[in-house]
Amino acid sequence: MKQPEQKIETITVSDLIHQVHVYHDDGYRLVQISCAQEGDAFELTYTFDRDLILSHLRIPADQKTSIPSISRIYLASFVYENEIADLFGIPFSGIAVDYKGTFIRTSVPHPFGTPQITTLKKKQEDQHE
Amino acid sequence: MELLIFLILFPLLIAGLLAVIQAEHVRRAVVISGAVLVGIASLVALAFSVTSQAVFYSVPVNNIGILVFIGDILISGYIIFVSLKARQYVVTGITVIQLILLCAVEYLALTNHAHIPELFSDQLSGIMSAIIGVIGGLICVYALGYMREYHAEHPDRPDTRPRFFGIMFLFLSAMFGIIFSNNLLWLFFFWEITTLCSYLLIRYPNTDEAIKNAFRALLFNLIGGACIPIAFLVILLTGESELIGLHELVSAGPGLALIPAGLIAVAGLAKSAQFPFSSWLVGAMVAPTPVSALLHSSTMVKAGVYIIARFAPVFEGELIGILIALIGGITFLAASAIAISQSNAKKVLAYSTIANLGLIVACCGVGTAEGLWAAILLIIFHAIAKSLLFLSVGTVEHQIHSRNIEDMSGLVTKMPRITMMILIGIAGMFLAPFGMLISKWASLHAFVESVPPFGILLVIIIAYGSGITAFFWAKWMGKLIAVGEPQQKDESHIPGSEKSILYILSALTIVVCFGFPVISWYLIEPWLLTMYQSVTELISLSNIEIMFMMLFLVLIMPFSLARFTRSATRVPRYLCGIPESETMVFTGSCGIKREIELSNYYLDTIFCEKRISRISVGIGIFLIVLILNIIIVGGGL
Amino acid sequence: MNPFLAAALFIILAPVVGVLITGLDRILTARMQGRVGPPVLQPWYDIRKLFQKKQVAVWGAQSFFIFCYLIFIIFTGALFFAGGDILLVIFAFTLGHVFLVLGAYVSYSPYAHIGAERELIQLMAVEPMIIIVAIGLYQVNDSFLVGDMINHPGLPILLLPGVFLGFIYILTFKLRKSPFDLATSHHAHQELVKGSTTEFSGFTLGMIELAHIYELVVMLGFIWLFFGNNLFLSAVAIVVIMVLEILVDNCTSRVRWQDAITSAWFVTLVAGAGNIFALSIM
Amino acid sequence: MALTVLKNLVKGPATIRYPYQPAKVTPVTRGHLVVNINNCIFCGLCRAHCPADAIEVSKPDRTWKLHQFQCVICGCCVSYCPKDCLSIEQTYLPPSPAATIVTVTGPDEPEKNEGQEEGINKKL
Amino acid sequence: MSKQIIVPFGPQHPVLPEPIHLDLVLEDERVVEAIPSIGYVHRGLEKLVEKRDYKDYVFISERICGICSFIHGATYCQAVEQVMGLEIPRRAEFLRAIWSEYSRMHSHLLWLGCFADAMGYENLFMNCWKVREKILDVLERTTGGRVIQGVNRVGGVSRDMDAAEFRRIETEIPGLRADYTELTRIFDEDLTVQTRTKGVGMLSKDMAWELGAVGPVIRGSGHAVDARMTGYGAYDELDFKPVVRTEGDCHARCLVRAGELFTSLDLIENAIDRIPKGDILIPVKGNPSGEYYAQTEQPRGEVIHYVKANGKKNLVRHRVRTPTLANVPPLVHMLAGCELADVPVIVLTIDPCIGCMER
Amino acid sequence: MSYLQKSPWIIHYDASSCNGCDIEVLACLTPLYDVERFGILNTGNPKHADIFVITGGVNEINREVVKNIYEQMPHPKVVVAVGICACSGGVFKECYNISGGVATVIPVDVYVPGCAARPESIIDGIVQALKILEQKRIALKTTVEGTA
Ligand code: NFV
Ligand code: SF4
Ligand code: SF4
Ligand code: SF4
Repeated sequence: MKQPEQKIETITVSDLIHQVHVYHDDGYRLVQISCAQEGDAFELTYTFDRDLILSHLRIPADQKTSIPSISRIYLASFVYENEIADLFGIPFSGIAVDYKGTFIRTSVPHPFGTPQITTLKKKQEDQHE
Repeated sequence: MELLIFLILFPLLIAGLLAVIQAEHVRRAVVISGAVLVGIASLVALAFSVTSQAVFYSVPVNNIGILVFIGDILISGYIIFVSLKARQYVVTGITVIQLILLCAVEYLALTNHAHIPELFSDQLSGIMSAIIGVIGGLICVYALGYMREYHAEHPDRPDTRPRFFGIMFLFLSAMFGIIFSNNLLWLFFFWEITTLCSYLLIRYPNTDEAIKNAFRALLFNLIGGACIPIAFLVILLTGESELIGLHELVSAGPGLALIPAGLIAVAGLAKSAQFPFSSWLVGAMVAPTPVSALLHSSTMVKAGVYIIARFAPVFEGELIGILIALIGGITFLAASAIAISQSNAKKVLAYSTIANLGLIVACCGVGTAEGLWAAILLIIFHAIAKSLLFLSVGTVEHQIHSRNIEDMSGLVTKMPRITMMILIGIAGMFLAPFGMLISKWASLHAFVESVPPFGILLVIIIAYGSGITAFFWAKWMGKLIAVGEPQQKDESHIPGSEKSILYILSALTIVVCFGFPVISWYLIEPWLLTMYQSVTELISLSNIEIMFMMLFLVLIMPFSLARFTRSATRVPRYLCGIPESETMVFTGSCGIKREIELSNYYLDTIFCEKRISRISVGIGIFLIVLILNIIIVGGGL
Repeated sequence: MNPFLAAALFIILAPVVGVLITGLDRILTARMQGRVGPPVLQPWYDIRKLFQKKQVAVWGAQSFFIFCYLIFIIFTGALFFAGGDILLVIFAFTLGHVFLVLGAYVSYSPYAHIGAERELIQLMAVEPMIIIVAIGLYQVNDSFLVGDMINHPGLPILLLPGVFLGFIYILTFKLRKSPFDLATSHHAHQELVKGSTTEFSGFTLGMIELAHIYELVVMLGFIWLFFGNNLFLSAVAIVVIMVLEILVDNCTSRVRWQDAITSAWFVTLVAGAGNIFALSIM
Repeated sequence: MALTVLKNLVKGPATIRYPYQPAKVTPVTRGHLVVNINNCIFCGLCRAHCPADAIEVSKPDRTWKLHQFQCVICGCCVSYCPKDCLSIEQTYLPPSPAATIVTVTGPDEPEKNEGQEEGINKKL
Repeated sequence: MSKQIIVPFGPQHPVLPEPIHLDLVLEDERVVEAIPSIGYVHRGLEKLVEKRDYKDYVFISERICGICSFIHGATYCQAVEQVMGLEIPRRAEFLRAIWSEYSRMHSHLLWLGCFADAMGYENLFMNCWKVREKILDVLERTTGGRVIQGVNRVGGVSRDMDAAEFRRIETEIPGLRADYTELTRIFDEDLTVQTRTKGVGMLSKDMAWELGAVGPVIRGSGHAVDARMTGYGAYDELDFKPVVRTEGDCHARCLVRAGELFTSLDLIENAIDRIPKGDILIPVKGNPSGEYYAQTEQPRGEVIHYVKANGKKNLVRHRVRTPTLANVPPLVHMLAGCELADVPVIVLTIDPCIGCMER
Repeated sequence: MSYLQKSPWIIHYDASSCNGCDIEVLACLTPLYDVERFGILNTGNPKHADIFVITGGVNEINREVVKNIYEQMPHPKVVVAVGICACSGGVFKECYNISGGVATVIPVDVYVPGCAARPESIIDGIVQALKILEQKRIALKTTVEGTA
């Protein structure tokens, strides 16, 4: 079944806190924050929900500038922010519960933030002693 | 019996000497020689009491009664002086009342003079004197080393050690006085001295808290003490002035003796820190540890239970006795329960003292021969094990600079010897073949047969209490032997005197466990026989055998330890799969390195100190008022 | 019977009886869960296997305490079946348990530590009732000797219904069965992993299992005392109560320790203490 | 609850006594992958689409190799095979102390297919 | 001196079927601090989209989790289908709904069992899992796999059910319903279960919304939030009513899940009645381009599969926001101040699925 | 006959599996398969266990955990790797965080294939493991006697 198109509103980083406040005050629930890489640029998408309708906010991001955390507004955002920080290497400032890179510990740092998968796989040489 | 005089006066002499000696090594010599002499003399007194019947002794000095009276006035005067200075007007008031009562007593006594021997000694006195002499002496010697370190640690506090040791020996002297007095007026005099001494010792650190607690101790003991002159009045007013003799009073039987005995027992309750009076003993913990040891094990509180034990035969089957026993029972239960919620080692010891005294009081209160037998055994075992515990905790305190049980974790690797001794002490307090358990066994036997419904009530109380005691002792033991990371063994800083005293006390704990049948046969049973005309077999031979078997098992077990430590390969402890990055440390959430910390349970939601003590103080006051009511009604009738 | 003979018989026979009972218990439990369950001798296999494993420990002293635990539990049982003083039996029992607890403390491992504390809470919860059982039996028999109690001609249970009920209640603690398996359980799925036995393995764990089996026999022996010299009835009672315990084990979840101890104390007070109090008035 | 418990007790265990009783299988159960090498043209489509990279196909050697302990039996390859020579059988592979690789060498000429059994080499 | 006990809880802990770690700081047994740490199941499979054909990736997306594997596959397919603008056969959507509900029941029964186990109720655990085997039998019979079904394809499903199968399912349903009633009764009425769950792990209505809880967690706190209400797939034609309770404690969450067992049965019956005839799979040509957030209801709550493609056969980004991740903040909130004995109960009450959460 | 074979206790750890195999391992304990028939108990504690049943491909932080658990198990012990993930990494073999099979971390004695491995296979695997366990015990005994 064909579902309706999803509209994504793109805003600037500086608008983020304000916009999220607006959503919060309108009684929206934070659904998720996701991140994707476009070439060298990243985009963060904040998804909110009210009455079963999803609304999306999108901001551009990169690995240098830190994004203000919305965990003061939606406490629950700390899981997503920590996750993105660990997987993409995008810094966040002011996360309520900051794991400082230990939320998801990976064998390669920021696996999603690097263009190529670096497979650090050793050959299975000495399997049995 | 010049020995009795010697035991009373000799410590007094030493006390006087110590008060003036300033040089430390001289003091040392005096204390040690004094303690040894007192100890030997007390043992001689014990030995005499084994063979002989009660001996009575009149002091061949004329008008000595007046001297005692003057002494009483001096004590009261001093108390009034200090209390006024510290604005403790309640204390002043009670002292004044006491003084007035005493004057009345003295007036009556002078007009109605009866000649009774002032001193006496029987098996109970012998046992008590041995406890006071040996354990008290050991504590004094221990204090030598302890106080030196104490002042090194607290440079801010005034170093008045000469006075301190003087008071310690004065205390011993007064205790001997109490246990050898036959004339109750004498007894009261010594009684007041101990009250005063305890006040002075508790305020020794001279901090605000210490002073406050010292006055609390003074107040409660004075309130209790005030009952004694009333008892005298009752005795004298009934006209039988020779009943002012302890022995005479007890043998006069419940009819005449019950009311004075009840009143004196109330004083005893206060002194032995039963609810509602118990808080002074807990407050007394601010004093240096040897003081606590002295107050808790051989003196002070023991004076309280001693006097109740003396009157126990009077209480047999009487309502007053039952109420006293109930106070003891409640105290046992409540104090044990509170001990669970304490992490300060000395407080745990304090509450457990209160609890054990409660048990003793309960045994005395029912007043049967069996009960008394259990009570006396309890007094003996408790004195030894408690002093051992206090002193070893004091030693540990100086080594690890904390009284907190939590900080003693893994002590077994740091100070194996001291830990062994604490373990022996604790085992002595609650584990099966050791002392207290024998007594608990005996008291259960005693209660179940006495005064039908109330005896069972006490049994139920003990049943609950023994579970509770097991909890807090066992968790302490566990803390001592739980080894996180083996620490460097380091016992060299402990002064030799302290160590040897601890050795002696641990040895005594075990010797007494083995020797209790002997004590029972040669001392307690003969004494009971004089008090009660017939005494049934108190503990059967087969049970003694079983206890010995257990004791042997417990004692030989440690020899297998080596075998087990050798045979196992070491593996890390189970931390849900998280490896220890170094011993006891694992990396937890957020990458934080966490050290494993395992404290005991204090269950303070259930065993909340405040709530339990409030409730039990309430019950205690109720029961005391009940006792006094009965006395007033009984006296009026 | 000669007390020494009785004690020796206990030492030899108790494991056999205990293993059979636990084995049947496990089968019955399995059947109640709709499973087949292990062979009857499974507890025996388990113990033998544990003795075959290599010894590992955090500290060697652990095993020492457990050895003491085993010895004292056996001692308790021997004393019991030799007809000794029941109070001494209880005290020896407590002593044994304290050794178990100490053994759990030694390792300074979080789960064992919490298990040890819980074990103590359990001890505290059951101790009053056990003492009251002894007192109640004394009131009926006028003797503290187990030897006299088993020769009681009547049925003490008739006078001690409350005590009996209370005892059955705390038996659940002692047999480490749900809802009161606070400190350790036979199933792994609890918050404490294996609670007080977490740090034990191999030989040491084998000793614990063996001690549990001895303990089981002693606890069931207590039931016997409620039926005096009526051997048949007591055998029936033991079977019925065992089945009941298993049923309860299967019909309840584990409760919190607060609930466990308060309920145990409450039952002790109402049923146990009430009963002996009433008896003493009568 | 007691009722349920007793019902269980009366009804008897629901257990399949597995090694003594046969295991449950259904006609569609995905057990393990087999190849009919005779039809295989070594096109390598199955290799390309295998999400677990369990297949190796070598056209020159005419071998079709399956890392049996890497194949997740998803059936993806089956749907891609142009010659329908792959199929999934119901029986499960037995556990073994070492990972097994099945190498099936296709016949140069159409020939009898027996490679499967003989071709099992124990790795390591 | 603090009277603290520091306990590492997990990763290897028998009460947790999966590895997660909590640093517990206890006083007596009261939890004063509980910090979760995750990552023990993080495999990084989302990165595999860059290597695999988007169609083959279905099999990987199924293996995000072995419990809710079917719905993961279906949601992924749905997302890709939306991106590509595919209209898949109605029958396939119905079949997906039926299997979804079966996998929901299997997950809930599994959870009920584990939950009982966390309370130390072994028998109940066994009973739940006994019933669960019946569901697995159906799944195996119809899809070929007990826990990993592997029937989803981009463009539909690969296996059909025939009328005989539907009839068989229908005849089995009353038996299942009876089983569920019995289990629900125990969870609802058993005294010891009540003492362990009632009032434990309170999550108020506002808090649940604020912390972004999903699934039975939020429904146990009084919000009717259920992605099935959006009517994705075949759900617009099925009569779906969410199960909601208002107490907000573990007991409520437990009963919500128990209640959903019945809803699932109703939905299955419904779907069997209304399933249209026709194809089950349409051929898919070309590569996707665009992005889509597909939202469906997993047993543990709403799952979001985000798919971003740029016209190559490998997707640019696949991201799964799983319900467990959303339920972690509420979990942390509920753990504060509870008893150690309640920790497993509370942790399980959000039905944590770490495999999903960390991917 | 050794008692080891009659009472194998297992510990199960999920080292980054997808749960599919875990729940099948758990299913083995439940009424339908009931491995307690063979005396198998799930102990949940490495110190009690004889058989380490491990599922999943072992990710980065699990390596240490798996090693730690293995270390804590007393000898003789065997490792059973359940599921394709545990055998070789399966579909996740190429994930950056997966080390690819249990054998990369600890020695594995029996591999149980299947995705998810069926309970029956798991039972077969454990039964195979028992034989290895017995061999290990004998080997252990002889070495101990040899050194003594
Ligand atoms: N339900 C579900 Fe999942 C998903 N998505 C969740 O957290 O189980 Ni493994
Ligand atoms: S069944 Fe799946 S995993 Fe196995 S070879 Fe085929 S595509 Fe690969
Ligand atoms: S896809 Fe089929 S024909 Fe092609 S190589 Fe694979 S098995 Fe052979
Ligand atoms: S083998 Fe398959 S079912 Fe098992 S854990 Fe791996 S992906 Fe999951």
